[in-house]
Amino acid sequence: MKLAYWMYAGPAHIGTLRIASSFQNVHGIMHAPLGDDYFNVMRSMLERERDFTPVTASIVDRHVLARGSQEKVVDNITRKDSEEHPDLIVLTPTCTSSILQEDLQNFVQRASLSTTADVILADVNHYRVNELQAADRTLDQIVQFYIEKARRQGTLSTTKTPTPSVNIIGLTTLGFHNQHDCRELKHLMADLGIQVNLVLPAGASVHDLARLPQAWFNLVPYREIGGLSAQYLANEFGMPSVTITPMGVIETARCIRAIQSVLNEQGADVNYEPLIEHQTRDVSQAAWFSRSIDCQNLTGKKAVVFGDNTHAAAMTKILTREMGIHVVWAGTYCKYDADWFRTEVTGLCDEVLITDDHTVVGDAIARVEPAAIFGTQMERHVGKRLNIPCGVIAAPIHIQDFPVGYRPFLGYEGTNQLVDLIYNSFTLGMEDHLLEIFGGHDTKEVIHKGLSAATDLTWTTDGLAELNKIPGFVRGKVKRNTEKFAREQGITEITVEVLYAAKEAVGA
Amino acid sequence: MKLAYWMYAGPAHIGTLRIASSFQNVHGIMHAPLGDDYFNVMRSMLERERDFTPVTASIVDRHVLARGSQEKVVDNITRKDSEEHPDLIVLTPTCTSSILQEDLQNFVQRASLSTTADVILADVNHYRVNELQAADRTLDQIVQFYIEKARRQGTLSTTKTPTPSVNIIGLTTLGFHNQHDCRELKHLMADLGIQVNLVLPAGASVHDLARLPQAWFNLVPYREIGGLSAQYLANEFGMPSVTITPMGVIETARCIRAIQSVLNEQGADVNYEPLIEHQTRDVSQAAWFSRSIDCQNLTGKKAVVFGDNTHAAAMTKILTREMGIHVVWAGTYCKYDADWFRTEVTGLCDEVLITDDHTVVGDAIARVEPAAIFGTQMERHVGKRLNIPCGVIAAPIHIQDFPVGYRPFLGYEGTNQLVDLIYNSFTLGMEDHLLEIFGGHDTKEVIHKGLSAATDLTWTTDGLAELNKIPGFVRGKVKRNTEKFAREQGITEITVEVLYAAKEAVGA
Amino acid sequence: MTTTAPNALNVECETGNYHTFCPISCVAWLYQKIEDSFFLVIGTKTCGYFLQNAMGVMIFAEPRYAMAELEEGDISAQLNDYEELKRLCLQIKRDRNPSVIVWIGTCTTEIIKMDLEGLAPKLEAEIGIPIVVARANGLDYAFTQGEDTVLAAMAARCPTPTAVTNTEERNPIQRLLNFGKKKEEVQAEASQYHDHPPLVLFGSLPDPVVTQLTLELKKQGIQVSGWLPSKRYTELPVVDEGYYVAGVNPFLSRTATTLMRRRKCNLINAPFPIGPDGTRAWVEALCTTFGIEPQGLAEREAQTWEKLADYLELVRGKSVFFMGDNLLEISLARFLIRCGMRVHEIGIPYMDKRYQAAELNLLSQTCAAMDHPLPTIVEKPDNYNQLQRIKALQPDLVITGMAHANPLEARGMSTKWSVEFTFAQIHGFGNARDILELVTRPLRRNQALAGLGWQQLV
Amino acid sequence: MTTTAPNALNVECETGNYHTFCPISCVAWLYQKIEDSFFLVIGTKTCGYFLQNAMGVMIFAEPRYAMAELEEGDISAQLNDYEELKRLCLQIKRDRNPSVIVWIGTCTTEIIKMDLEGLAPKLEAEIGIPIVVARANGLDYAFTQGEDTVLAAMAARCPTPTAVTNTEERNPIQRLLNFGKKKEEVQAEASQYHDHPPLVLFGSLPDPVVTQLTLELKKQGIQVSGWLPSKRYTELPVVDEGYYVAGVNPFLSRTATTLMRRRKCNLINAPFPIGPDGTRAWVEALCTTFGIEPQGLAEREAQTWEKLADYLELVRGKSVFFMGDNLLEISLARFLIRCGMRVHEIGIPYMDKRYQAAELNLLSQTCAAMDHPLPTIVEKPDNYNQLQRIKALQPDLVITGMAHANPLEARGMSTKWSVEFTFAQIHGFGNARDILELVTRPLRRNQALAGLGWQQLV
Repeated sequence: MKLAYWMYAGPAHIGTLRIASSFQNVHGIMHAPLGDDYFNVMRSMLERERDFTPVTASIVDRHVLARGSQEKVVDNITRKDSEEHPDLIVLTPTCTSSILQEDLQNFVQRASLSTTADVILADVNHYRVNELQAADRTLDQIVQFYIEKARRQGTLSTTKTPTPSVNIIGLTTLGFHNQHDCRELKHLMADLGIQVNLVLPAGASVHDLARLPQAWFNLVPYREIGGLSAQYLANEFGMPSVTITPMGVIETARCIRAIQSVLNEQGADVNYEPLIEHQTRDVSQAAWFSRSIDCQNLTGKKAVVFGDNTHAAAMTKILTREMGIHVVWAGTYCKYDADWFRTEVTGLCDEVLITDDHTVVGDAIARVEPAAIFGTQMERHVGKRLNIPCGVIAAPIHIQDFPVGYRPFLGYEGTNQLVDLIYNSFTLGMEDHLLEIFGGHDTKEVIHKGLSAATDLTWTTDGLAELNKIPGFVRGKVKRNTEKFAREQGITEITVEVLYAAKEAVGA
Repeated sequence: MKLAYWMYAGPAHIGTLRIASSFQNVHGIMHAPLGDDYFNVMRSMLERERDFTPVTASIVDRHVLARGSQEKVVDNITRKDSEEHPDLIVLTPTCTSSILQEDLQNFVQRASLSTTADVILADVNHYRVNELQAADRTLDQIVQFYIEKARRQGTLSTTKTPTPSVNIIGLTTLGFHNQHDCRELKHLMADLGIQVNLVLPAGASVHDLARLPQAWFNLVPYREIGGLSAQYLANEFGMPSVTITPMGVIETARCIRAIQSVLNEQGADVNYEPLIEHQTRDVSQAAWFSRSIDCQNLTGKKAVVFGDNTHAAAMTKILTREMGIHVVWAGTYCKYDADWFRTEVTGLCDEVLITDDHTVVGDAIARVEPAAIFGTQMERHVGKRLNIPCGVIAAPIHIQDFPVGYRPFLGYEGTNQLVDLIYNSFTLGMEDHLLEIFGGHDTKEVIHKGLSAATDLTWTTDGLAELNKIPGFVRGKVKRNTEKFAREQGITEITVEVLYAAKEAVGA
Repeated sequence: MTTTAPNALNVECETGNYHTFCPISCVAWLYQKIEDSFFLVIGTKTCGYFLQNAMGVMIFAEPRYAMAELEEGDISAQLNDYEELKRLCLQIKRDRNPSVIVWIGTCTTEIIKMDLEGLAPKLEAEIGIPIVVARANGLDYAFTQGEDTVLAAMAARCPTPTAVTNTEERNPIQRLLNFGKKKEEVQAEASQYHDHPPLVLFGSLPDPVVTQLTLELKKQGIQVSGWLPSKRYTELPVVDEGYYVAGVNPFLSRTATTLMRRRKCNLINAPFPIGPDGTRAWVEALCTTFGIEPQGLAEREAQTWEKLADYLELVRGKSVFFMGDNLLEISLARFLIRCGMRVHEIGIPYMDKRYQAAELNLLSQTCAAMDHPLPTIVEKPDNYNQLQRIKALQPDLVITGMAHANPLEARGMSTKWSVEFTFAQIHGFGNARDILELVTRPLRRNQALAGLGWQQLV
Repeated sequence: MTTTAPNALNVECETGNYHTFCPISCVAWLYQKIEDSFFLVIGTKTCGYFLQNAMGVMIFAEPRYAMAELEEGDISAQLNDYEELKRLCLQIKRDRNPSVIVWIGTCTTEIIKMDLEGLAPKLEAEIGIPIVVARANGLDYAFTQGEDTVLAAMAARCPTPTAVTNTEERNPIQRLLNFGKKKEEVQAEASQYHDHPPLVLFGSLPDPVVTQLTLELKKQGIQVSGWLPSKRYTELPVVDEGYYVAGVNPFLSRTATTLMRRRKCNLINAPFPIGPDGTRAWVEALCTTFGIEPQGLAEREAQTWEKLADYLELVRGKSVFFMGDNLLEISLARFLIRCGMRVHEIGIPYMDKRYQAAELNLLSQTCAAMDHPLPTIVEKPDNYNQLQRIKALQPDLVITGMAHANPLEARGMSTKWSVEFTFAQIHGFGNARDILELVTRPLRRNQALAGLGWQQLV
């Protein structure tokens, strides 16, 4: 057992249902007790979906438990088949029902005898993988299912499109800013003269999957979802993949260059350098912002980064290489894929933090006292407590991650949005500080309560008075540094002279 | 004299320079003492301009004062003419130099004898008009100058373009979200099949002004700037104007319908209803948001609105008619155009506030205690003090009003951005409240200090204890309502029973 | 499958394929209500993710609840349940030191047959903190019934008078009301009450509502000895044979049964104090039980209705459809019919006809009084079938779970989340406005948006 | 127009068409420094809009400064200046009750010849609050010189010893350092000081820097009797004939003159305590004046340089161009040359060769020591001409006003805002790092961005 207050990634069935309900006309059936169907609430409320979520719970209650689930599950599958006419029905248990160790594969076979729809059982271990891994796996499973079906039926189309084309794989419902990323990636492909063969799974029909091999390459913008499918397509059809997340001006350029080389290897003759140059210099404002005075003032400021692999790695790169910000530590909650993360951020931060325990993350933030945090909603709240601004860069999703206005994280407009996120995170913090510096001038308390509690050191009255002249937001740090210095020097009484000697000693 | 801590609109010369430096290749010369040229700093820093601001100060110092300015001003004009080769040089004094009552018109004439550029003196009264009025006037002056010049030279082109076309008038540098509004309006015109003849003054060349009469109509999206020019063009050439600000789904539709009727009157046969329908239902998310559950929870919430005429009026309409929010008062600082504002918001709010005194606005907010404010940066700070969230909808401009990411206020993408602004304003406030409700549960102070200070009423211990169970963000209001009720009832001691009797009486 | 209800109310039963929240939700309000408690939900990642999503921001505020997340080793019984739970409870004791730890059993603990009731007494003795076990699982219960499982378990822990030396000390409400008063004042006040057997109310309500209902009964000279739950576990009300008990919520049938059977209390069967009509009936039932003539109750009800006049304008003649979610449906339907609305269907997850008997009777009477046909009650509804009926009936308002609200709105139907009635303050005379505030919000909103010109957005 | 400077420093003068902030800016830091003051800027909307834009967020915090905004009636002399100012000052007295109101005259009051010096004594007598008049106008002064006008006016208000009964009471720094100490301890401490004539320092520095410099002199046995300005107007330092005074900033020539001519003080001409070299020279000059042998000063300087080693790596051999803004240019250039940088040009709004004589001498010596050609000093520069020179010279760093930074950056030039040196804590040994932190930030940044691959963005 694990004492858990919070988790960064959801359970496996959420991942499966994100994939199933991203497709057009695919219905999910959850074999689960009452109340386990909150996926429907999340999708309806967070995505503000106008349509009913195509997921039905086949309720397991005491009665069903007693006499076995098969009849109910099969009934519900055949019923949805006739009510909704889906192309595919995906059956999934939840953590709970998966322990019943029923032969769900058999239920599926039984049901599919009388359905028009295809029926498959999502093949994931609900105790070994999380939402993200399950989503990657389920997408792969559906892709394989329809590629093999098409192969059997002789409807597989492996002829490449006449002009360069791409499958964009891994964009799903309830994904962090996925809707806007999708729009931006389509724009980018249009600018590159690349036809979008298929976006997967968001909005795709399972009938389209037989056309997957027509594309010249697969683009997998996120590390978490789509990789398995792209690998399968590479193995089966030798389709090349570009797996560089186009986030930030440097990585977007690198992604475009990788696309260029993939296309030219297949006989195209494209040169994207002028476009990269034009976008970076004139269209995107991010490269200019990096050079501008606003950004100069961020130079060397301390930040920490935490999130999923994709966003935490990309953000670390952007902060360090594009903004000159000092990333003290960067971390991911994707423990299962930690090696990738370490490789990506090597040399860009002082430390790497791999954990899915939010209290460890919170403590690491408190220890470092960065000028800004880039993390999840959890880190945003940690920041609120510590009075450190936080820009949200990764799931777990929250209603605020589904803005109505256009807010992509990827591509060139994404670089602009990121500039605002970064700039506002630092300056909003600064504004609060300025208000404190200038605001409380007439009414400042002489001695901050509890400042000298529980320490082996004594602050003299003059030392304390001087300490209290220091603005509140750095006072704690100055106090700690001074006390550390005093201990090292064997000083027990901290006077105003000791305070300034300490300041000079630490060079700050 | 007026004791002033803050002003909503800048001095006249700022307006003149906003127009001059919006044009391409127009140079402004400020005849002013050292330090009056901070317009250059504002433009360079706020707009993050990559180019040097085309404004030069011709410095008035003690020495110049003593021997007269003419030589220096004329020298600086001719010098800039040869250094920068502008098409037009606009000379303006500031409040200070305007009192010297020099014959600047004569300086201009003298200088223009030896310049290639046209030279004009901005014709505004620096003590009678503010930034917005001066901008409107200077734009009008430049338009008239070049129309008349073209007429004299026989280069005026009055033949209408073959297909419907528009001049978009009033978009300037240092305007509130003008850059993004401009992009959005161009998109909208493209969607309507209307060719953009000229955008004025942002990015226009003065050479283009002779082509103004070619357009089928003028679109003036902002009430503050552009109206005079459109009026002049109407008088001279009978050009129709559309002056409806396309902000929010209702007003955008109304603006498009007005355009339709203007075009059809000139022989076009356009029907924009399908586009309005499509945008409103499927592309913009605003109409759907209005109907969604998130917005339902905003129904009847109290808000106040304050800003310039354009944005305050438009916001009042959107909150009331599109979101079902109760606008307690709406106000403008455009005192010189107050009648227009009153007409626009009639029936949409309980009260109208016309003032340019920020303390009056602050007091009005404190009195009403709305759930959210929509105002300027000043109201945002008032909100911070009162712990009321504020969405910024109008100038005075601030670095935060120049986001790098795409954030128009106008058109259909503008409607989406406004949804986020409105929703976040209300919910971020709510989040803080939730944190207070749920967060402080274990550590709540028993009696809030100073709660009973200076009142003729006594709260009994039980009454006070009950009052302290009420969340902090409404506690003040409940206390005031209860005391009001007690006074009306002649009760001097407030017990828990009185508290609840009051609650029932006010029906809240 | 149709059965005959009292007064010929028609109760049907459907497939049970409906959406509602998991009964472990009750943790969200109970941990706040009982300030010295800690709730430990023993379940899977699925349970944990539900809690953090359903409760949104609350998790950030260091709540007094957590998951005991079952991992593969727990499921396959490779680990010792007792040792695992002990480890976690010791950590909770160290970090938070609560007065009680409530173990919330889940579907998973049911399926793997974890013997929580067997483990708790042993561990309680070993670590020295009371452990209360509630099986708030989705196999047996729906949404609000989670509270019922917890209160039923706590009812067994209420002290008897002999176990308590000073009862006054243990009545926090009484103590609060007496705070700062001199002893003689307290005694003088006691005389304001009729002499009646002790009365304990059960149901978790926000503190202000507890105060309001307590004061309402004080007006009739009825003294409330205690509430289950109390604000602190250490202040659980004294309960003994012959005490009278009354519930304030319709979903507390197990708690009622436990108090009757295990603690030998007398249950006062009454409608629930929701709406002016229900509140009056509830107070009357209590008065009747104690042989007290109600004072000014009819006037109080009438005055309350008067204050609702503006809202009544809006709802009168409008129709409403309850999809079923929180078991408050019968009480709300009864009140809304009294307000002049028409009720098409009352979906409800579970219907205890005995515990709700008085409420069902009041519903029948109300229908008769308002000339309203007896509405169909659908137990364990099937949401798909309901949506077909809604499409056909086109009600003015659908009260529904969170999953269906947006899609219905997109189809031009006005909706209200049923869950809001669970969290809002709706009990007693004073809060009747709050119910109508919620009910009329979609109606007022869609009126306000009339100018928009778009009804359907799919 | 070339004149010969001491040590053959080349000082040129240009058109004066350059950008700098208005001298009324000094209000921004002086109102904070002098905690019981209120600053009233008597000018136009143009002045007011500058203040609110330049000071950004500060205005929101109910500052102790405001505009007396001149309207058309004031300009055309239809209104009575005395009555108008009286009305405003009474309101300020009522709302804020400051110990002093400082009237800041502007270009406009100069042009309309408003007789502020004539009006103030009368009004001061009438309303009972001291009124200090400073003509911080842009016709005569640049940016930081605004402070000079205010301090010069205040110098005239410093009390004489005879006017003060208890001098110790009036020295807040001394009082602070003695706070909590017993009387005998204070006396014992007094013996740590050499016996020297009273010394008053002038220049507005942040409180921590005041403490640092005071302590620095204490190490040499020099006691600072007071600072102008003090933290409170009511605690202005005692000043008398024969007192010694020394400035800490290069833009305070009028204050120096006032103290010498009107208050008969002896001015210690010294370089300014900016950078380890300047700080050492400043302390030495004070020691020399009082006939004190400096103790450990060379070591202190050497240690400070050691601590700068990492930054020195970055700047050594790099070139810098000062466009001219805040009159700190000579001191900063001298320090940066000592750091191993090359200085192309020192633009400066105004150059008082007498007041800056010691600093100019140190500059010459530094150039000689570092084998650096004597840089050109350009007084009243012409920004357009400077930009042409910068384009030709391609310096590694341009220190410039806010208007030119972004366009220069867009052309691949590294820039630093000169205004930041005005607001940062740059005085004394301890703050030398802060200067280099600012100077190297653009260099470090542009190093960090090397991977971006884009230098020019126009």
